[in-house]
Amino acid sequence: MSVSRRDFIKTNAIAAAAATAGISLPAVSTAVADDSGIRWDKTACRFCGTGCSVLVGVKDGKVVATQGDPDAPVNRGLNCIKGYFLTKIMYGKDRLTKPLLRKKNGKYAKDGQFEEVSWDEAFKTMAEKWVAARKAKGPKGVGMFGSGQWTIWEGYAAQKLLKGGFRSNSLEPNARHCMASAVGAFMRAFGIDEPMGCYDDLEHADVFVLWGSNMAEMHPILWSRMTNTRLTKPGCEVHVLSTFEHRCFELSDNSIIFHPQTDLAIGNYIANYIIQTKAYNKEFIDKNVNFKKTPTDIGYGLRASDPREKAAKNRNKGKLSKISFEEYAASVAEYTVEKASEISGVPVENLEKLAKVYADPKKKVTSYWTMGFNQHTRGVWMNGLVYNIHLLMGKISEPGNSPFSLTGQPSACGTAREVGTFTHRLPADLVVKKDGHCKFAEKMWKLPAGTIPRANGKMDKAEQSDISGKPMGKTLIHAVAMHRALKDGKMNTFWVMCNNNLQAAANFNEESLPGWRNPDNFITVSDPYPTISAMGADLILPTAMWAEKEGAYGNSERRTQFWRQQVKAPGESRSDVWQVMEFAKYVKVEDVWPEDLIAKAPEYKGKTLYEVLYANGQVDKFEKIQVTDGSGNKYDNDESDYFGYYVQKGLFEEYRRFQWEGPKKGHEMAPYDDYHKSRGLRWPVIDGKETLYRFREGYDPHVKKGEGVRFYGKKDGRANIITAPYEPAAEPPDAEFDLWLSTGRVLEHWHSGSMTRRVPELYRAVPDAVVFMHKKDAKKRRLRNGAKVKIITRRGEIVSRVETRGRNKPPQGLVFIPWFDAGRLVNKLTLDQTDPLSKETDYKKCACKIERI
Amino acid sequence: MPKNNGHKKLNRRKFLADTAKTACGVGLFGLALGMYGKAASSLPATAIRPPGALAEDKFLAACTRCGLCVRDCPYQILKLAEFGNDNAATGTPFFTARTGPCEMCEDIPCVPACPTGALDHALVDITKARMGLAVVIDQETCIAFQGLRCEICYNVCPLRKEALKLEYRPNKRSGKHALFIPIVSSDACTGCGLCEKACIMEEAAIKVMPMHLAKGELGRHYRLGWDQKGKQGKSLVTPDTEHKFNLPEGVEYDYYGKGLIDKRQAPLTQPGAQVEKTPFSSNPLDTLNKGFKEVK
Amino acid sequence: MTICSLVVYARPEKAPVVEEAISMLEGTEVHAATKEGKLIVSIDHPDRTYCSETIMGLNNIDGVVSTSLVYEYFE
Amino acid sequence: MPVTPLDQLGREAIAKKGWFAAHKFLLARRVVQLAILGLFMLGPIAGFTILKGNLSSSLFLETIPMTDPLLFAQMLAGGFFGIASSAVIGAVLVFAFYLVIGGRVFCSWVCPVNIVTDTAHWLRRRLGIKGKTKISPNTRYWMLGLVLVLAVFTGTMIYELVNPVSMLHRGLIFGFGFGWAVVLGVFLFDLFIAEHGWCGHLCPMGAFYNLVGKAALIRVRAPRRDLCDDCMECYEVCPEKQVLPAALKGAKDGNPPIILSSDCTNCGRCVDICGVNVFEFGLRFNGSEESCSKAESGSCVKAQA
Repeated sequence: MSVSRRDFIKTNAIAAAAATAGISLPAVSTAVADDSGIRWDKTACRFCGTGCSVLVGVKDGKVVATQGDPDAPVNRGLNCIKGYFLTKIMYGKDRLTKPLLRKKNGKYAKDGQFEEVSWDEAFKTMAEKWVAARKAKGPKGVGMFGSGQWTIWEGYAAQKLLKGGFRSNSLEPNARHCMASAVGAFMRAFGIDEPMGCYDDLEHADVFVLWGSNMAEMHPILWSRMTNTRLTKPGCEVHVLSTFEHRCFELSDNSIIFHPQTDLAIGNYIANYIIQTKAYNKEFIDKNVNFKKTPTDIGYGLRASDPREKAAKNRNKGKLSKISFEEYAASVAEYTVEKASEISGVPVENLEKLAKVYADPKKKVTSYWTMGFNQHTRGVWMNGLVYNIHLLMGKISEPGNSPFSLTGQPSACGTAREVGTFTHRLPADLVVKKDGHCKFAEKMWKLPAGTIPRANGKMDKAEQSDISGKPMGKTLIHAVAMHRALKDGKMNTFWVMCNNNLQAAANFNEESLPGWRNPDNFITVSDPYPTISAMGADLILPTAMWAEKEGAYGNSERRTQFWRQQVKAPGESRSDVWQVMEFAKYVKVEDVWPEDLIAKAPEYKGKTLYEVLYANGQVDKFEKIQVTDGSGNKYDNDESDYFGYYVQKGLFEEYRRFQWEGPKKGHEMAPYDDYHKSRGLRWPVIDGKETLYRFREGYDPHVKKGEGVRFYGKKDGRANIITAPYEPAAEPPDAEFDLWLSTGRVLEHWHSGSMTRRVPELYRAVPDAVVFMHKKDAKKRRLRNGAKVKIITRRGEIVSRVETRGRNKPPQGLVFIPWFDAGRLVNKLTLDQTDPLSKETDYKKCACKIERI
Repeated sequence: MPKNNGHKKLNRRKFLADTAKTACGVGLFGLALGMYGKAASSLPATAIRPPGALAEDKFLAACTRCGLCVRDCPYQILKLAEFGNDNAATGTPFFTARTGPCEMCEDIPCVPACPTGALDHALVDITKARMGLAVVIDQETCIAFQGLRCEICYNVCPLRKEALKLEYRPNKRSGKHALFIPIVSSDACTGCGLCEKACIMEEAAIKVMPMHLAKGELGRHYRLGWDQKGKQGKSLVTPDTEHKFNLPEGVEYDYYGKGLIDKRQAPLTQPGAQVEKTPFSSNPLDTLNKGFKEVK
Repeated sequence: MTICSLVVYARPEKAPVVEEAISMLEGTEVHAATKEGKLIVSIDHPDRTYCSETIMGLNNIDGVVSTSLVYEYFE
Repeated sequence: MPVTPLDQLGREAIAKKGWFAAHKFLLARRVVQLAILGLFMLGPIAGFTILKGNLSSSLFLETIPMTDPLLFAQMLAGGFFGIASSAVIGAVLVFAFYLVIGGRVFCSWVCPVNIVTDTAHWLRRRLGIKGKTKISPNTRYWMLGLVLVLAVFTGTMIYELVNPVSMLHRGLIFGFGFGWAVVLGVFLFDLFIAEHGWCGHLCPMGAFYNLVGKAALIRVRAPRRDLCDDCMECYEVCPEKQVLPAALKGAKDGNPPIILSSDCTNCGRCVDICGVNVFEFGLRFNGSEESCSKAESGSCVKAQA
């Protein structure tokens, strides 16, 4: 008898005994994770703004495992389902590994097919187009569209390239579609960006109010914390407001479904209720608050030719004028509970229940919101209305009392907002509108004064000269306007990095696609995968993602988290910071600066933008080192290896000078190396100490002893309560287009799905975007669940299936479609309307109709 | 028996012997077939019958294996069991939840398609179908039990909140988070299998099982007291008499509820309000060069 | 040749000792042990009587509550 | 009797009538068999449905139901009485159809196994395989009884687990699994073990249709039996040889020139193969016979019976 047969019998014998005893043997159990030889290190999750810390396991140069970081205070070892699959996002079978250029007969051609090219050819072609466009069309002739998923230094390097190098303010992040309204309201109310509270509010509040936030799906781990508080804290309540029923309503003590846009009326009603019942905190108001009036009837951010814009009395206006408390009280007096109920369709009891918790001085209230507020043609106003309520009650800047805007992207705060990769911003809350801020930035960057284009093109009241030979003119251009400028041929080169804007931007058919495919334009897309944007590009640059580079993200609660490069990127993929800096080598100062400016800094003559911006003695200050962690494991740093110095540290430390030396206080971060050691630090970090609550004495080092509360973003230390009446939406349903269309996300997929749809499990779980609709609406159109339908708006149509029993339950008259699905582009339907103040797109409200196929 | 066509004169003895031989042969075949049939008719746990299927033994008597239900399934999830490949009785229709679950069409086209009623034509409301029962079969690996935010089974359940509920529990390990535990209710679960298909585990942690495998049964002698009282709307026996107690001043006794209530102390905060309530080509160039026509 | 497998139930606190004692015997191996004191044991020996005697003997080890034979093969 | 050598089988008929005429019923049967199969497969392949389901139960043009009456009988035997109307109507329709045109028409014109067993028989002849296990043709009635008795005892259509007829047909339309092995078994059985073993001796479906076709109207007749030149080719090709003598040679016993045995499958091979046109299709009642002269075949005069 052979040994193998004996073994076989024995194995069977053992397995039988084990099965009888209900024991699983290692030898017979189906799968056993092999943990030997795995190197573990910390990273931040690639997805939402929650900022969960994740441990990444690397073996043989590949990320083979992940786990929630048990030591991270945000998630304590937990992950949502997207975080669970982080390992797989980098290993989609169709990763791009070589630059691809549209070519015909060996030469670039707009209507060519993609062919592999070298990085050198890619950047040469690109530089030629960029320089030509910059010369011909002025500062708005070129544009770059970045991301709230950029690491901090990627955003910072791009900021320098565009504003300091190309002398163009045409830099926007996709956070424009996401957080701009929150930023606008922070600046208007407090003069400084980002929430005053932190996630500890989740344990300290008595009442949670969700305004236009489906936290249950979009911030899963925060929702888990909130649920725990709701379960375990006596008297805890959750109020949920939305235009349709979603997963959060399962935990709701007060479920409010209002007609789209009427949250404005509800917000004003609560303020009115507080004033009418004299519940407001008079002492707090007297000491800390100013009352302001905002212009009304401001339009919808559409093209100027649109009749709705022509009809607007104060199109795009937002200048505040001071009013008294009484005037403010009078302005909200019309919003009685009856009127609010009539406008919003919400029963009086629900409104009163909500108003009462805000007005109860004994209850600590935290308000959370995301896209329901921000993607709103009155987004800044609506954000402001919640601040009004909190300020009237003084329920702010202390544990449990927080108006808290949640971000959707991992570094919308850390990169887009803090580094300021918006057209109008500079790092650390500085703005290009202010000459002084620009001069400070120029000093920091060792650039001659007047390099950075001012918002109005004037420095010291004189026109800034330009390489185009024409005056600079107005230099600001926001995301939606960029697509319009591309379509109109006013912007000729566009670089989309770390996002999928062709899929994400509204009005695909009329604005985005015609703009991208306009034969005059040269579109570059940096992406790891062949996304919709890549399909619409002329040049595709393969990109290293997430753990393939050293990175840093800043989450919603001002927490900055770093990670080391864990693995090498596939093929010739390069990180965004490498791409930005390397591209700068292909452009000379003479290509983009006028002679008089070069004359101010003769040492830059003949230099490339790379030498001026990055090899400037600051960014290249830190020597390249072997990166190691606390246990001595070694890590790559491909950018340092390539450029010869510690690129990330150099960029970060230069950026940090804006926080410590700049004119605006309150954004201070810790030195670079500290972040590699910690699980993230919440800024301001002063003397090594983090800040949990801003503006309050004891918590915030910028508030002096005895001041109590000081909103130091404003010169007088007072926050603004700003009027904001109810105004209707831009495109309400009518007889033909009889349904509201709202778009959004689902738990399983993130944004445009370019990563999550490449995870087989997630794809299998939720393969397609469906139309969530009310049973009766479906019945009226003779549709049953699962029926194939056409969804039609004035701008386009898509095909999908009806879902009447889905997790989202819209009321009659509204349908909801998630936008993750590249197979059916919901943004063919949406209207490119924006908040006229924040320029943020409203994806939640337009009119559609649904037809059976 | 038909008469023999014939010229041949039958030898009676031979006839009897032949008949006996034939009978034995056929009998043996029958015995073998019966035994094979018994084994082959046991429905494996992974094969789920279409909606309205009669109980398995009845179903096997009634199903002609014609495949008309297969043809009328708009999602083409049904399959006729293949001899030797599928463990269900040869030729009978079934689906595999993990790969193709029942989409629960409102008009249940497969049921009227059945010519014999093996799929019971009385089933007109798909939510009343009982194809099987979803069971959260592995609570050790299901990541929801560890506190991870998955809940995909719950999200995709067509009868969410009825067939599949989430039970919220505090996460004692993290101290800050909650657990969202999926709980299947056999009152409402149709066994459609959408949860099993969607489960993101390598091997699904929630599985649809045939009802007889999935359900336990309470001892027939026992009733749940509160259940019975609820159904009756009152106590099954004579109501209790009124109770009176010797109590110090300021103390009350809520006999059926909270017990002793000492009003002399500062009132406690109300105890917490009770809890009520991959579609891509591997060559990226294919995607990039296909143009926008295919994007709907 | 005889191969058999059995589940041995030991007192949880004594399980480690029992495990060691069993593995000292000729031809026996312990393949798994649980916290509750369940041990999966195989005996592989040319002599059939030896196996049965060993099984009987296991019951005499201090801490063993019971043994149950699950599988036996001999030729 | 001398067996016509294979290479000469049908030679006379071909010579006299041409190849097509000498194979017309064979071709017609193959066309019908494949067309039925094709119609069933059309739906899933072309997305255009004429016939849906399979031989067990089907739906013609989305309206007319058909159900195999033997399955229907098994359902009742298995104790399932709540049969839906379409199966009842379908079974009656099919039953009535075969009642008129001849039960075993199913076997030779519809059943897909017929192609398999015909092929086996053709090969057997071609290879000269002699293996002849003697099985009584009556065994099929035992089988039929067994099928129904088993259904009674097990309460299920147990025979359907192994029925090669439904397995082959279903397999071709819906997917085989290892069902082909069962069909192969039938093929090999017919090839090596018993001539016409399955269809002519064992198949309970054949037995059932045999009973159904007892009084069928359509029959093969031998009106020109006088012309028979005893070439024996019809015997060679007939799958149920026992049906021939009475009609062909039974004049002396007073048998009408009509094949009345319900074993006859109405396959028409005898009509095809006969060089002197003895056979033709007709009705069972009309017993007319033609008096023919052997010398001038084809010049027959109808005579009153």
